[in-house]
Amino acid sequence: MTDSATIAETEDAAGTITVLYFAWLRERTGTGEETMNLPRGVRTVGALIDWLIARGPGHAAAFASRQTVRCAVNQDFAGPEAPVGPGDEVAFFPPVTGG
Amino acid sequence: MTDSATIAETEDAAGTITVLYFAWLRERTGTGEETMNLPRGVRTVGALIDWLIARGPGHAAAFASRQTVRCAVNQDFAGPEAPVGPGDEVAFFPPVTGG
Amino acid sequence: MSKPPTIRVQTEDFDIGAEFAALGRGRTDIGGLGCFVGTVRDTAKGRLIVSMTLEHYPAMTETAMARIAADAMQRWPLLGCTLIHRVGELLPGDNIVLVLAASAHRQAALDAAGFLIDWLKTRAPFWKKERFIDGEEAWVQANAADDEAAAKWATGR
Amino acid sequence: MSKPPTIRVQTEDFDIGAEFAALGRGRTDIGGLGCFVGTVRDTAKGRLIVSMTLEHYPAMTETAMARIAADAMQRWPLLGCTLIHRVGELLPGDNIVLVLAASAHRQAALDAAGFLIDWLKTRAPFWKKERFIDGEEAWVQANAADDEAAAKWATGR
Repeated sequence: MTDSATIAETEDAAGTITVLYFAWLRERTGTGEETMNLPRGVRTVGALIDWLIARGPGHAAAFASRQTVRCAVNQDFAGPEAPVGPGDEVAFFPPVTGG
Repeated sequence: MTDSATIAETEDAAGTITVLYFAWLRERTGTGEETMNLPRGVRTVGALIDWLIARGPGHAAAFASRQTVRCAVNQDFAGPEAPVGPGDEVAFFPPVTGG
Repeated sequence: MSKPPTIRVQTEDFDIGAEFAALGRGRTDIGGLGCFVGTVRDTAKGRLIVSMTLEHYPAMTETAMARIAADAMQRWPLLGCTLIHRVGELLPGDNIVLVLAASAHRQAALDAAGFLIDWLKTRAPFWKKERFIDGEEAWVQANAADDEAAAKWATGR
Repeated sequence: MSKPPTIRVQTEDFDIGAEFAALGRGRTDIGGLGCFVGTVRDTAKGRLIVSMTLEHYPAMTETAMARIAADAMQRWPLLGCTLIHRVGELLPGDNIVLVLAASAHRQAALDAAGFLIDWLKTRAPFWKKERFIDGEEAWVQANAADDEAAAKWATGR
């Protein structure tokens, strides 16, 4: 009981994150936004991508070419080592092409 | 008679030139435009300036700082060696400052 | 003496003359305004385009644009600048983006305009999708030339 | 595909929005327009200016401007360009000059706009006279920075 109580606490403390997808990442995942509990053990953008790839073929296709995927955490560009924590908004998208 | 006839002929053949002044050259010479017989012996811009300086104190003041005077012959920028001939329009002005 | 930047993301067109007027209104300290306006071309890689759709990341866009503008104001002695980017569906010939920089000196105004468009192209979250005449659609790919253009400003930092 | 340049010398003001529209009208091959607008500043070397008078050499001006435009069209793949210069008496805040260059590519449009204004400043027969608040008047002196700015385009020739 002590073990499972600890796990439950950890999951609660982890809270939720919002993940956004733009351009062809939105098309491949089939969603523009999903809210999820911060997966256990995920503390960085890179770890989050690993976890998302395992969700299904759409997500796997979206992240198939990881070096062409860009990320922003809380609306700030972020690399794979950037921390991800409870309440964060994490966005994935291709290199920008405006202007 | 042969000599003076030759001189008269030369002067006729020389024809007239129009000399224009802009900006502070216009103000110093006191005129924007003068038409004159092409002075005998004057075949270049530099020689024309020498001749104009001798016309009076206004012209001398206009050309006092020769390296800051620019010239155009028939609306084309021209240096002191550029030829001047009958019918030419010769303009003198300071370095341009538009834009 | 410098105004806060004007930053807008909008679906409707912008009025170029009005933006120049707004930036210069009531001022006599401006010596020059540099401007770039980007428009939709009718071809990409030899294929005819019938429309272009611009997507963006709303929560991030204006922050990213404000940061680019602030960076320009810090690098050059600007008296003001304007960044307007359209989103949604656009047609060939339509305006996409306007950048405008005002300074006492022309070189600063022109350099800042070049900087603003180079950084907008590489640091603001917009994505273009082109629809071709055969009905096919494709996301525009970022190109190395844009990255190089942006990188030249980074070295001067 | 490129239009002949639009060249004008005029006493009245120009309409910036209308000039952009005129250059882009009916075209879908333009990707970007680079523009510079020069305006009258209220100070020169720390002294207050009440007005500026622009003199020019009418018979030569449009020819010189046409040559500068033709040179720009030859150096960059421009689809069109516009050069408008005002003459006569202007007040602080007034527009003096507009250059506008259209191209399929933004760098060409921006570089050409920079070239056009640098060469207008050093190769077109205009002269400025400033009237200061104390009633004194002085012809603006050409400055070395303008010559250097113009010279950078000569080396790339």
